[in-house]
Amino acid sequence: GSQSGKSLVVSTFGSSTPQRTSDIFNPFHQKSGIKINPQFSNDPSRFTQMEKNPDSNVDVAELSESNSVIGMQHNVFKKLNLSKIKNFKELSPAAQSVAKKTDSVPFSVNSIGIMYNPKKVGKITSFKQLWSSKLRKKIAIPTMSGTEGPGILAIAGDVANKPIEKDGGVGAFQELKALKPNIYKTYSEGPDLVNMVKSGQVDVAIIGDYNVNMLKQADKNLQYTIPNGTYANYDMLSILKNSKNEKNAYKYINYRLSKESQTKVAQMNTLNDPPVNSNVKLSGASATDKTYGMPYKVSKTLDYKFVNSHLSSWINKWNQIINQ
Amino acid sequence: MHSHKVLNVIGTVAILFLVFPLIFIIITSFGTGSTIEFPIKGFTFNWYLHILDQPDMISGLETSLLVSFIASAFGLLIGIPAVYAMFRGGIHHTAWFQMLFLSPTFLPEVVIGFSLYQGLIITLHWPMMISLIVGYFLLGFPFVIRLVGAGLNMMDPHMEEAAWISGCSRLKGFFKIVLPNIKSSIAAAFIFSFINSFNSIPVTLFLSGPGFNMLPTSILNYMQENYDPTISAISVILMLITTLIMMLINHFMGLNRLLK
Amino acid sequence: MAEVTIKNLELSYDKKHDVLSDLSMKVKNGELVSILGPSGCGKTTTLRIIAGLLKPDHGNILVDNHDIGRTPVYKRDFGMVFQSYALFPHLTVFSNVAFGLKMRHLSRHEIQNKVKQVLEITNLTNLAKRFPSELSGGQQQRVSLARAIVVNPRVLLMDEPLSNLDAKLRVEMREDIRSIQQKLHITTIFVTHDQQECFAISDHVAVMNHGKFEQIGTPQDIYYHPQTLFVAHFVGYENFFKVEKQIENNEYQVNHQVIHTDFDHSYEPKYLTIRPNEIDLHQHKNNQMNEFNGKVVNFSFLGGSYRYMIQTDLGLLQVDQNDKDKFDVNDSVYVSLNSQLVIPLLK
Amino acid sequence: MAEVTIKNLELSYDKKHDVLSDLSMKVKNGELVSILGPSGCGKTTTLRIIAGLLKPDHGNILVDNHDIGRTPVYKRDFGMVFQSYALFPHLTVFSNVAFGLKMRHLSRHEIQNKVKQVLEITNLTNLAKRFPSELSGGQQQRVSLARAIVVNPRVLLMDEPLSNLDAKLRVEMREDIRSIQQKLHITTIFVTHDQQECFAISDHVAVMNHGKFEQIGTPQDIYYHPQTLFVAHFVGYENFFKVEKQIENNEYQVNHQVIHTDFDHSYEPKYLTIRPNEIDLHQHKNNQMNEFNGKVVNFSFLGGSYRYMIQTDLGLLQVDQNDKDKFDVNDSVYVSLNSQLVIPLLK
Amino acid sequence: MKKRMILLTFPGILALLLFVVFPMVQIIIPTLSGQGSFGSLYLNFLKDTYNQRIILRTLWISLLTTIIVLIIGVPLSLWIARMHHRIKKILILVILFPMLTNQIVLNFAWIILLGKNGIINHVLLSIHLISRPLSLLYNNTSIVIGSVYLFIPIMVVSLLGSLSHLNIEVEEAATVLGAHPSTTFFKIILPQISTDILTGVIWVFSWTMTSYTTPQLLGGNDDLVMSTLIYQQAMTVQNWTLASVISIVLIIISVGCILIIRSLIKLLDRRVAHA
Ligand SMILES: Nc1ncnc2c1ncn2[C@@H]1O[C@H](COP(=O)(O)OP(=O)(O)OP(=O)(O)O)[C@@H](O)[C@H]1O
Ligand SMILES: Nc1ncnc2c1ncn2[C@@H]1O[C@H](COP(=O)(O)OP(=O)(O)OP(=O)(O)O)[C@@H](O)[C@H]1O
Ligand SMILES: [Mg+2]
Ligand SMILES: [Mg+2]
Repeated sequence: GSQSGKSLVVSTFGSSTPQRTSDIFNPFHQKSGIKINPQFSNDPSRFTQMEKNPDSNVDVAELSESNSVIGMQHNVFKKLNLSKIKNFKELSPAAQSVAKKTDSVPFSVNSIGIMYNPKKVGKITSFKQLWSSKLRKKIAIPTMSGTEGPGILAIAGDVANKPIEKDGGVGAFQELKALKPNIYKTYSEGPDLVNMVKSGQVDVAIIGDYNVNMLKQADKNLQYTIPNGTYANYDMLSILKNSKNEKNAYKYINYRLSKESQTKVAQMNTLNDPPVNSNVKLSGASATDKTYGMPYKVSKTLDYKFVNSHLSSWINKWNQIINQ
Repeated sequence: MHSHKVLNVIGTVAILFLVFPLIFIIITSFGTGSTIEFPIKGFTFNWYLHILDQPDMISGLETSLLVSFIASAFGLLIGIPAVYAMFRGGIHHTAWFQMLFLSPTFLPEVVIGFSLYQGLIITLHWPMMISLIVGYFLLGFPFVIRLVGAGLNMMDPHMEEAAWISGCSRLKGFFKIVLPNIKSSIAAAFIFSFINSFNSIPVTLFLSGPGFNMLPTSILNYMQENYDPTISAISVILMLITTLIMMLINHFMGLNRLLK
Repeated sequence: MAEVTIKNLELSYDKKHDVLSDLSMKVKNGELVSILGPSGCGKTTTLRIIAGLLKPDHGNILVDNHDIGRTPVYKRDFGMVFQSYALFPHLTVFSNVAFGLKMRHLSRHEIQNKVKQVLEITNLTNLAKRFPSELSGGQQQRVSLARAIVVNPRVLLMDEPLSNLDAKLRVEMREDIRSIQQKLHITTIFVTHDQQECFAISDHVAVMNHGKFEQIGTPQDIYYHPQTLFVAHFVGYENFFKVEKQIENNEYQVNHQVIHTDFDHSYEPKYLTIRPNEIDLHQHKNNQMNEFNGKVVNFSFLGGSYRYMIQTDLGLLQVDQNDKDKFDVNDSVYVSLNSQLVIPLLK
Repeated sequence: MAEVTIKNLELSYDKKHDVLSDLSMKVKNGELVSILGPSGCGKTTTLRIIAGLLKPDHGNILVDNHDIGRTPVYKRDFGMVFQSYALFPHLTVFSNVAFGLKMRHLSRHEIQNKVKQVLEITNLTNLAKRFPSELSGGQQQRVSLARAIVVNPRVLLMDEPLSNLDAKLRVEMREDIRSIQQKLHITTIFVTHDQQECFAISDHVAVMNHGKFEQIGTPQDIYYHPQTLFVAHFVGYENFFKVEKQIENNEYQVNHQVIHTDFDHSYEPKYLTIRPNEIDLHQHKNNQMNEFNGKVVNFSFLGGSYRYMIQTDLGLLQVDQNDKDKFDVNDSVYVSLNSQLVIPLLK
Repeated sequence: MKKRMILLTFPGILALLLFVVFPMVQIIIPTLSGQGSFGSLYLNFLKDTYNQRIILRTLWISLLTTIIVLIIGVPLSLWIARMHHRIKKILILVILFPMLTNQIVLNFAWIILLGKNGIINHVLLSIHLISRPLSLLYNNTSIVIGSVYLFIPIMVVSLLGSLSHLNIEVEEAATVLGAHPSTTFFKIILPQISTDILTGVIWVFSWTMTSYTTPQLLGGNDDLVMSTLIYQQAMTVQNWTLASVISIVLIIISVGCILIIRSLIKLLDRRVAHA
């Protein structure tokens, strides 16, 4: 790890790197005197590096919930001492409970919503509507191997009234099979989806919050809705097992969870990250189209231990049913 | 006289096919829409300026150029002597050597990235940057073997013999006679190993860490939440850089001899 | 400036058929020796072995009695003209020629002078700035020659250096080669298939056939006293008579006819032979020795002389005559063989 | 089987220096015409233009009075022997030769037979399965020759097809070429720098110099009646006398001496010339016409004859003598020029 | 001499032993003994009919791509090789551009071009060559188009050098002997560059087999190929053992195919040589 007392290695997502630097790392540096040495890259490759290489000099990792849970199971992180996190009590109850079950603490949340063109398909308010025969070949959904994959399966299970926790996803896949005629394509990259929407090949897309802006810029007619019963999916902070910079790491985590920072990065013009700190108050454009407020309150959580133990077989099944 | 109608048709169509998407990219880089679109509605240079607001794309460009350059040079340094020995050294079983030297071609880039991460970084504790150079080296090495090998094969062996008889040692003869006659193959090998490593995403994903950015991953990162003409603009910048490199090569060794 | 000895060379490219077998020869200090032989007999191969470019399966190359088998090519200080020229395509004519001098670290000034001088001899002065690809075949060959002689090597090896030149230039060049070689006293081995060239230029000639030397001797030896059918044929004898038996000391039976000769009868010739231009052709019987009746089958102009094919009791004879239009096809003629000019062949 | 006319050909490689300028010639049906000329004079260039491989800047090629400028090369049904052989490196000797026949869609059986026959003529039967890289220079040349003649083309173009062969084989091959050419009546253009070869084989000879034909005529014409200094030199005349003035009808002043001649005095010669072998050399004054005193400067063996350099009042003369060891350096001698053999040159 | 020459190959051999063989052995070892008996992972993977279909699809796409690249690339290289210097310079540059352009960007360009409302369909419709838009996107066709585009430059590169070095007189000899230019092309030019074609084929084939971006972006739901499968296993499920298994299978298959192609070409070559 970074030996100097005045710096910290943070491994984080590769999106919006200028904003991460200017709106998180720089203010933190000003406040604490600790310089952040960032690694920007995609979630899986960073996690692979951390998992396989205990000597990687990363101190703090910002990862998706799924990988954070695998990290815990594979003993990649230190157990967090929640008492060292002053802001922990300000977090939403759901976030707190996730933190207690894992070695990580949530700092942001996303959920699954529906982007659609009301002029072409009318208003959509529930997931159930996606199964309507009117939407034949009109829907794009993310692949199972993406962040939203498990959530979509869970939603399908809910629609079929066969929650995946009960039957391991059997009923959910039945329901997905029924959805298949409506699926134009599964996508893995946001721009891919933008192209489909722009060229009018799909009118409805199941997406994660973070793609909302990109799509709305592509087509002004689009509307976004986060129906009831959506699933939340946290982004989490963890301290790596071999970090020798624990003190600075906690300072960073505290800063990241602070009302001040959470408010800042939740703004539309920066990272647009939905906050998990309950004290954060958003208004205007920054408050809409994201897992904040009502949508967050009604969202459900997935048990990623359960999800991860099934993920491999689910992907297989998905490949065989949807990618067929 | 040496070309023929059929050849002209195929050649022209193929070149159009190759140019088509490029023109498309160039045009979209000037579009005013906030996503890449075609045809464009207005004309602007803003997306080029926008690149300047992406510090890690710029630092990524610098590091990528540097690392690819070092890796390609390293490939030439190791590859040229090996090729010379294989084609001019009277060594037996050159087929086996070739098989080994060309083996990186058969490895999926993800596997190269991952296996080097395991082998060099985890097991041997090599620094990330060195491992990345190694990864890029593997992506370019087969080009050196093939292109320089082809260049050597095309050279009249009597020429080198004539140099020896003129009092030139094998080493000197290599530099004075062989090298000038294969320099275009060397230039070609360099360009292609450079390009192939410069563009590699999977290898870069595994072998980059805190402290440095590489251009391909920066672009990939950017595209996760943005789909605006900035990425067309950066592609156009890369084309301009290529043109610049080719002009330099043209200046120093004559492009018409390149690939000749 | 060096004596070259080749000893018992053997070589085969495919480990089955010998290309060279047991080849030996000595070239004295400052001598010019030609290797003369038909296409494919192994001349180039021999030269490459001497140069050190090819390892023989067997045998040695000695220079001044030192075996140079282990001396690297570039330390031998030899010069070589390649049959395929082997010019450096990336260098101009001037730089091609200057190359060897640069390797010997001569001053710029010296290089300039020497190259200029050689380019003049080889008629290349105007082409100094061209690249090899812009030269005609013969011009390329001259560059190759200039490149080899300019360094004044210990031993000069030339592989048909004049084959692509016209007669006039060839004569000029061969005289230049000869005079340079003699002035500088360079031991030279010269491969050629041109008999006249070889005779005009050489101290000794080695006639090669199927990877063996058939005869080594002075040009006069080879020309006037070929010892084998092969050599005789090669140097221009065309009429061969298989000896059926020796009748008397100087009389031999050939095709049921008798030929009188003048040579030392202790020889035991297998064949007798005589040159086409040494046979006398006349219209009427002269009652000379060795006179035979015949009929003109055919004739052709050779430039300066005509060659007649005459059917006689001895067989089909080839006879050269300087006179124009003397005889016509189907004319009946007489040929007579000067007994002094009939020579014996041992095999 | 076709008449070839070339008309006013002009070409320059660099748009500055003309390589060919205003070249014209007619080759009759079934004739063999040689182009004879020094290295770099443009022989190969001319042949390539005729074959259609090079577009002239100007001028036409007619076959049987049809301009073939727009006929693609492969439809011309020509045969060509390249100076550099240009063998197909990936094909065996057999397949190289068979190539043209395959293009003409002959049956396997016919191809087998024809190729076999030609390989025999060219002495290549044993090498049929080899690849070009495994052949000696001369062997490659023969393959190239075989490949061109096997198809029995309308017009056969040969670029120094025999230059890499030994004298014996060269004579054999040229006779084979000649007999095939005559038997099949193939119009042939033959490029060579070998005078004798050219005379032995040709119906007509075109002597080329600097991209122009200096003289076109039968071999005898060229040999006995060269019209220019260049042609004379090229066909073996070595002694040239610049005419200072015409004294009487048949007497010309040369170097303050007088030379008597026999030719038609309506000529206005610039030079007089005589061959080295047509000068008589003797020890004592004979009081003949055109007799001059001189001193032996130097001599060399040419194979069959010796060449003496004699310093006389006319200048340095070259004289060939058949006898061995007759004169030595510095001997005082007399030369006499047979007035019948002195010929006039127009430029 | 030979002994000292072989020393020159040592840095290369050392580098590849250290950078290819050693890391590969490291990732192969866990795949051999993974749960169950020796090699069971491989058997399980290969037994699955779904995986078999993926393998076949991957092979089919690679083969098709290689053939098309060959058909376009060889004449294109010849065309460029025979161009005048100045034009040749520009053409080489044009060939290099696609290689230096970011693959993702390129593929998005193709997505837009090939889409239902894309330029290609637009043009085809407007000249009435088709009456309904072709579905060019998100299927094997688009993967092949994208791959062909990427790999034509590679093929050209591997051929251009040798083609520029060919002795023109050899072709002229064939032409004079009556060979139509196409015959000259097939019987004289191609055989002389057969080894370079082989290299080009090896490159294109193995790179299509292993390339990830193009099939990922241009392929549809039912167009999973082996490399996307590897990516899925490695990056999402973090199942590196299975990813390694698939990779090894992929490598063995591509090497196997290359060997087959190689011997086919050799066979063909011999027939040409002795015909
Ligand atoms: N690389 C080779 N592989 C196999 N055989 C060869 C090779 N090189 C030459 N030969 C054969 O060896 C013999 C001698 O070849 P060499 O080149 O020495 O002949 P040469 O006397 O120089 O003939 P030429 O006058 O035609 O040049 C020839 O029969 C030739 O076919
Ligand atoms: N590609 C070229 N570029 C420039 N000059 C050339 C080129 N090819 C030939 N030449 C020049 O054109 C002239 C004629 O060349 P050509 O090859 O026709 O000569 P040639 O009579 O065949 O000579 P040789 O007997 O030496 O083969 C020569 O002076 C040569 O230097
Ligand atoms: Mg030879
Ligand atoms: Mg020529």
